[in-house]
Amino acid sequence: MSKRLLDVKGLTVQFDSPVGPIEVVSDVHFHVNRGETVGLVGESGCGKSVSSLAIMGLIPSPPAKKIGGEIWFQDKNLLAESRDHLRSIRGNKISMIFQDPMSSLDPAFTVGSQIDEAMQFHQKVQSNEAKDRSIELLRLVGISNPELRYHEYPHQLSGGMRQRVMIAMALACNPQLIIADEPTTALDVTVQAQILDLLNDLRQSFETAIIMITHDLGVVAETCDRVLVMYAGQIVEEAPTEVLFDRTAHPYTEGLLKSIPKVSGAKVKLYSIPGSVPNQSDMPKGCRFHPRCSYATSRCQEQDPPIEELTPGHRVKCWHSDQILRRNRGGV
Amino acid sequence: MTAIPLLELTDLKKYYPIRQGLLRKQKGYVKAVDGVSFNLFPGETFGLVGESGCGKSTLGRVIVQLMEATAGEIRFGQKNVASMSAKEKQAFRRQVQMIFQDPFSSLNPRQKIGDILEEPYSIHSKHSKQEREEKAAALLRRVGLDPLHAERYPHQFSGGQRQRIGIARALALNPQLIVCDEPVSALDVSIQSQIINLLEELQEESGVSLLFIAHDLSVVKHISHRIAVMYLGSIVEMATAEELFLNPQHPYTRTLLSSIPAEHPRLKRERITLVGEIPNPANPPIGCKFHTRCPYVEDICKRDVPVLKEISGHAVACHLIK
Amino acid sequence: GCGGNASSNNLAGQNSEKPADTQANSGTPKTGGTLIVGTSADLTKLDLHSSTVLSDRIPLLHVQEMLVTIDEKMNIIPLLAEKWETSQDGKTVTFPLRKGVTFHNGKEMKSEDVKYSIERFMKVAARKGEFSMVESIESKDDFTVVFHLKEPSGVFLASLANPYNPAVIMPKGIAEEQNDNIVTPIGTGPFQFVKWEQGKQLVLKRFDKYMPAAGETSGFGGAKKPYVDEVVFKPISEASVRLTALETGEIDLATDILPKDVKRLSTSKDLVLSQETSMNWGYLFFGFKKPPFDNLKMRQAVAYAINKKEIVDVATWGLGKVASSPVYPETEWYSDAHAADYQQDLEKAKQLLKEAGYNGEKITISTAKAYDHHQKAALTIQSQLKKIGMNVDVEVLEWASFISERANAGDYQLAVSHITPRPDPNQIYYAYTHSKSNFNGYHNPRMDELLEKGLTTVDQKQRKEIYNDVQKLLREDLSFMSTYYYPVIEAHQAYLKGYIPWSAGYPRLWNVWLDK
Amino acid sequence: MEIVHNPVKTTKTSRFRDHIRTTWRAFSRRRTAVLGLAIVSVVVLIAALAPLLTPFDPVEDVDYGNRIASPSSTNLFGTDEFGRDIFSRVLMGAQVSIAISAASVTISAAIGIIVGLVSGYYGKVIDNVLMRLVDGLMSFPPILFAIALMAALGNNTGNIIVALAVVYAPLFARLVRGTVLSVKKREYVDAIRVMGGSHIRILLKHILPNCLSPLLIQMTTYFAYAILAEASLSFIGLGVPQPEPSWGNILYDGRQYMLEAPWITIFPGMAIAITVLGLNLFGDGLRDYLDPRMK
Amino acid sequence: MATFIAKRVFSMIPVLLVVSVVVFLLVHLVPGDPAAVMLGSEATPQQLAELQEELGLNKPLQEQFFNWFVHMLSGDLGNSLVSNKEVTTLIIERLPATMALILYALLISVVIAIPLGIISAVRHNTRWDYTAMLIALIGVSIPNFWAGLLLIMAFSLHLGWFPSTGYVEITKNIWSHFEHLALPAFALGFLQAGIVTRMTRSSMLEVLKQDYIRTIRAKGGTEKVVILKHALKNSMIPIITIIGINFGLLLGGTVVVETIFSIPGIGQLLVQSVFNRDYPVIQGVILCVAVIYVLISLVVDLLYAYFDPKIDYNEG
Ligand SMILES: Nc1ncnc2c1ncn2[C@@H]1O[C@H](COP(=O)(O)OP(=O)(O)OP(=O)(O)O)[C@@H](O)[C@H]1O
Ligand SMILES: Nc1ncnc2c1ncn2[C@@H]1O[C@H](COP(=O)(O)OP(=O)(O)OP(=O)(O)O)[C@@H](O)[C@H]1O
Ligand SMILES: [Mg+2]
Ligand SMILES: [Mg+2]
Repeated sequence: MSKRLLDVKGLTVQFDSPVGPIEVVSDVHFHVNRGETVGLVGESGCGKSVSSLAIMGLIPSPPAKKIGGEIWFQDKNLLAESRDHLRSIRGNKISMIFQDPMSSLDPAFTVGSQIDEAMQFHQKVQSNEAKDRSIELLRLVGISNPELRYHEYPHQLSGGMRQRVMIAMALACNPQLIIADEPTTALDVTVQAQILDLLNDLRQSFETAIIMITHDLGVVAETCDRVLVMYAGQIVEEAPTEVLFDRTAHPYTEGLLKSIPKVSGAKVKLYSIPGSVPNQSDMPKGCRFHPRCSYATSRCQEQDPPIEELTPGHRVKCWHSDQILRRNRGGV
Repeated sequence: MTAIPLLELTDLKKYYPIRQGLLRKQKGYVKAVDGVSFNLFPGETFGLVGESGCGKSTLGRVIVQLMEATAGEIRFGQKNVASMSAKEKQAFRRQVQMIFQDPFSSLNPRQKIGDILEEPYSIHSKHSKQEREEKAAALLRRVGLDPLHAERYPHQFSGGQRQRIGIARALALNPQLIVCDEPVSALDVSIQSQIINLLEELQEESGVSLLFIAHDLSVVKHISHRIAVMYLGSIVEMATAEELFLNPQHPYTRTLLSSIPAEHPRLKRERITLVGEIPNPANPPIGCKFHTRCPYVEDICKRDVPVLKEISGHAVACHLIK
Repeated sequence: GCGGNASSNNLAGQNSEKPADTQANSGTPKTGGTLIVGTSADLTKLDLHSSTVLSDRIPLLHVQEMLVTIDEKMNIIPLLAEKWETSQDGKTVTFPLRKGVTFHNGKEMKSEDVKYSIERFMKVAARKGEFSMVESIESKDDFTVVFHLKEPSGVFLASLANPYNPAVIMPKGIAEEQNDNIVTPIGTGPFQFVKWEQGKQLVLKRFDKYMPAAGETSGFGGAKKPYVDEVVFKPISEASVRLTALETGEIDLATDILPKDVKRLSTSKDLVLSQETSMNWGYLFFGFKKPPFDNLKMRQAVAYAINKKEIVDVATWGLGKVASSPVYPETEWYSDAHAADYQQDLEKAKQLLKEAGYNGEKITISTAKAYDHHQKAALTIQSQLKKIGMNVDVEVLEWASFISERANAGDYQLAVSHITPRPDPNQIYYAYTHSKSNFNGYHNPRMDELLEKGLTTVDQKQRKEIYNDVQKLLREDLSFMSTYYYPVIEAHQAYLKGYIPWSAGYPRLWNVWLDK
Repeated sequence: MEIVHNPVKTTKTSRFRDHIRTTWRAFSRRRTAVLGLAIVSVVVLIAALAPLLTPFDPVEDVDYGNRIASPSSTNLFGTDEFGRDIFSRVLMGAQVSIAISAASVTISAAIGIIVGLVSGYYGKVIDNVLMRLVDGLMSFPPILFAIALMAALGNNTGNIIVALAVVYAPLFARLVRGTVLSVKKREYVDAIRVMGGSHIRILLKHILPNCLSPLLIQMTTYFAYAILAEASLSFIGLGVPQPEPSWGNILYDGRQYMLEAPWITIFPGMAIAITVLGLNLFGDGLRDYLDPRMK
Repeated sequence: MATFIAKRVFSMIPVLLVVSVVVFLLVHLVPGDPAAVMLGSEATPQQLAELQEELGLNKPLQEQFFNWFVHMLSGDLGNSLVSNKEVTTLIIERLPATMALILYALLISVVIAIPLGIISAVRHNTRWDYTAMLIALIGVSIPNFWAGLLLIMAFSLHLGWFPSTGYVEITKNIWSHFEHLALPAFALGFLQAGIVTRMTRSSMLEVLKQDYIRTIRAKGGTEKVVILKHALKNSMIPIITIIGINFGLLLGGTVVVETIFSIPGIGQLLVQSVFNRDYPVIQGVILCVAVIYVLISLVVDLLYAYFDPKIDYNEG
């Protein structure tokens, strides 16, 4: 068995819109190894969720117009697989924790039965077995009184509980890959820590790989082996976690790190990257980040930088990565 | 800070009935908010943190009068909210806004973003259509979205974008109080900073008060003047932001602070992990609600309910703090 | 009987001179079997005394019988009575009863039963007024009943015999036994009541101890012989479904076949069509209570504008017959006076309109939708009146509204409807033209006088003269016009033998058998 | 706060025209919807111009020599039991039938929507009272209503409309209320309440649009029902009075001739079917157009 | 919930009160009186007056109402003016046939319509969708008297599979019962099937776009589960609403269908009574129908709460 679990090559997603097709994910390459946690961070709206939906084969059409590229999972190109095969993978080998837990739970069924289902789709389990396991899962994700909660409907749960139900659901079949789309946004830090530990345990015992989409760079720092940084539909930097924090080579990543509010220290005005996200229907020429970049030169306006490998595993898409790297070397 | 509070909560309670079975018989209550009291002053940001499911959103919803409190009193601008006249209520509705925790379901799927953002103006002011459109566009810019997005529908946005739409809508009327239920949870740090800066600017300009519910403690710390920590429906500790982070007293607060993820992969924090189950809000433990998981538990904790005691602006509800 | 004096477009194509009769009467009768009849309406109740509905009378006149009745041609003949004798002064009528007639409950019919029945009838019947000449009834001995009349009456017998208003004989005390609400009708008829499941079926069975009267069977009288074991009446109100049920063999006999279906049926091998011109009489009434038909010239204009044959063609598909008078041609009462009629003359009609000073005012024909042919007749009349320049509307009402709001209120200009036959001309003329009983506001003292005379005159020859005069006067005054006789059309399975249709419109299920 | 100025100051009318144009463009992308609209327009046009199009007078031109004649070049759709031209009657009937159904459905939907919204939204006692009223109202058979109304007000088209509207209004109320019950619980409604949106605004701008798709279906379907109901009314002499044609009464009177003269019923039947098809296509198109997720 | 049901059953009382007053007034204000109908077109004024007297129709209206009302309270709905039978007996005799007919019609319409609606929603804008909608459309635009006659012509007359008329109680002969009701139930159900199909389709389309459907797919749920379990349950509110509503229309439809197929049901009884102005029967039947409606809408409301757990009648 190869080490590579998932290999995304040249993923491109276009949506139809009144102003013509817009490309929300452009030519994205990355891979995930077995048992590895890969962080995916980036600007809100840069295409993280869409990319993960593409992996799941769940991009709705309409509005999707085109999904290009290849998604290799265990030697199979998911984009070319039959529906039935995809179905047997989904929830079983790859599962996803959705970002929006309220609208992602079926309001007409109890949360318990929705977790049961995740198992019943792929395993032959008795309904009471499934129930026991579901309650166990609910307990694992830190929901109190799971026997009662099992019978409740989504609207009766708090935001964080719903999110944990989603997580429990994703864990139900011990998948090989979990795509966690902001799995802990609604959780307090103690529960968050508990969940992250849980995921970590899973990784150790089942070699589960995780794609962790998050905005919380603390979470990234704590859990991820590698990080992908996305901006405007493209991957702009990829590096092992420590490398990313210590030797940031992309101006956008740099900006992100600078924006983190600090728990310690005096209150200062928070930094934020100047300017705003480009309009997808009207992407800037050259490097997509250049209008907001303090390093930008005329070259950046003209030519789209290629993605370059600086050191093994550290790849950047910037004309000025050397300069930035020099500034940031040394880290914290 | 003036001495007259904008919002006063006195022993506020909200219980949800639990119904089960085919006939939905009532079987007790979830005590989502169980005796919460605090004051919020004009121009103040009051951070509210706590375990998931401890009743923060419920508290927020009760404050904005989406639900009636089971017991207790809410006074806004010194008026009891429950006995407001229709006119006062309308003014209240204008002055108090909410940013919902779940941005998507709080947006009407059939309305364009532009219309959603124009709505507060068409409710409360007599602007022309054109003025409203301009104001909506300005709002979009302020939260870092493109005015062209006005033509789109909610489902065409990413999670963070939707959240910003919710924020923009709450800002529209320059309210006096905004209940922010996890307003920045789905935003990347850069935009998060932008939004927080925006809120702070607004506060400086107009003196808006914020009830800021969040899980990201660094954010809460940054933005709040005072912070309250909630556990299972009640406030267990309340102090200024600085004080709370420097000198956390309640065991739960300490646990919480210790669980903040490190900012750098090489920094590993000493984390206090809680043992024991999270108790059931329908049947909370007798005595101190935290005693089942508290590392310092003593006999008295299992017997008596600790009250929130204030010592020089730092209030704690714990028997062990003298 | 006779078919339509067919026009170019009749469905019947040719005259159907009772083809059924010859075939039907052949062969020897067999007993047994169940005969299922599809009728157009269910019964409303089981008490013939208080019933007012044809659909009650059709089945129940198989169960109960009258003292006297009508024969095929509407002549009055004895049934339960042996005969009758009228006293010299005309005020006493004596009926010796037939002996050995038993009720279905096993009791012999006696004079006290007759007395009881008629007295009950005079109490509960909707049209008890027809017996207003009766002073008292005397049960002289077991088998003799005597009626004492207030004054001599020319219509007393006809009232007794009127199947439209059937004073049937029931065992004494039957109503009291059944709490004044007869749910098990008992009579002396050839069939006895079994059960009635409302809306579904009425079941009768043969009464083995039935005692037929003497003589050839005719009308409701004569030697009636029940052959089938059971008769079941099933209401199937939709005409096309009734026909279908016949075609699928679910029923053996279907009544009230629509004229338009005659053509389709006449080609069938398995089914036999029985068709008769009936005494069901269609009319056009003039309203005298408001203009313009209080003006004789206007009425005459209408009379000259109308082409009755066209009405027959349209309303009955040519299967009916033009009517010149309420009196049916085949009966004793018919004469030249009744045959005389207006002939269409458009010029004259227009002339009369002009003389009447008609200026295109809107005129409304009121009719009801209970029967298909009313509306057709009304629409035909409308188009005919339009030809002479009248501005005519047709107003089609629901039946009850039509009766109450129009017919009984006299609140109409023209009204189109029909009624079922009566044995005595008085029963129509008096009700419709006497100023005391008509609704349309017609009043002519001479007419009233003639009608009164007709009532009290006993001698039937004289009475015939009187009614000739009545008809003549009516023709002049034009209180109403007779338009057509609607046909009786029935169809049955070929294996049903002995069935004879009757212009009176009552199917009779005695003397018929199933030859399966 | 910076104010964005629209770079191009557009005049009101051109804005409006733009709006219409974009709406049409979005709508016209659904080909079936356009087809539906076309059908409905043609039918309405035919109805409006019927007096000019009929080769015969649908009422006056009786021809007893030519009764129930099958379709031919003179009588395209054949003739009826009075020898009247069915083609002409179907054309003229369109007028009455469409007027009756359009008017009765519009009126009943309007009443039903109001009652349903109020009942579902306010709930509790109001709901109970209104819905029990609706129950009561529904239990009156349409014929009884029709008879009573026509008796009180006379037998004319207007009263047929009123009678049908009274019968249908509770049904609309029911449907709207049912949807409101679940829509009012959505969080976006809460959001507007927090903003201080009036009940009216919440009802009309937020709840009603989200009840629209079932409503559109009910309306387009009841349009057909109304045409047929008029036929049932003619059964008891309360429909459009003969000899004026309506699709309903042609159909009803023709039913006796289904075997021997099917054309009497088939053509008005087809007219109804085509109109309903058009309406439904249009309604579904409108539904899709109004559903942002279908875009 | 139990209190909710109790409350609802209790609220039936005022409904019935109002209905009884209105129906009484309505029937008595309608022109045409039973005596006139019974006597037909050649009654004399005197006969008419006599009969009216006998039927008690010349008493003052409030007295008539009071009499009837007092009796009604004790469960006595009076006797038919025409047949003199007890109204309660009449209704009890005839209700089963109508209920059976409606029930089967509903079943048929649901069994046809929901699958059709699902197919066309799932295969949105394909040939499947168009075909299903065409079928629905035909359903909607065929009047039931026509459908009934066509069915009789086809299945009774030509094929001889079913009897054309009549009714057999289920207790007497089950097979024959279904045989007799099959065609009428179809005739009745067909018209309803159209609207249910369209409602299912539209509701499904809406639900299929929701995020939680995506979640089920993400769990690896087959389309069958996605559609038949989750999407369907979430689509049910408008569907059961329309089915509940249709119950009312079906009851109206039975009038025609019962007439065509000669089924002794409540519909025929009502029409006949209206035609005859048989006041006590009309009043009784309408009261009975009102009770049925209140119960139906109670059931529908309970189903709402089942299909949408957010709906809570206790809270209002
Ligand atoms: N159905 C759609 N139609 C059109 N555009 C869409 C649609 N769904 C998403 N988008 C656009 O695609 C882009 C990428 O969205 P995506 O949800 O992947 O963002 P994200 O990276 O997950 O952001 P966030 O962190 O805020 O969740 C966004 O700009 C969004 O506006
Ligand atoms: N509509 C409801 N019916 C019944 N119980 C409810 C309802 N809404 C919330 N609850 C319960 O009330 C408690 C508090 O919920 P709330 O949403 O206020 O929590 P929260 O503090 O906002 O949590 P989170 O941080 O996870 O959003 C939970 O136990 C929840 O299950
Ligand atoms: Mg996302
Ligand atoms: Mg919350």
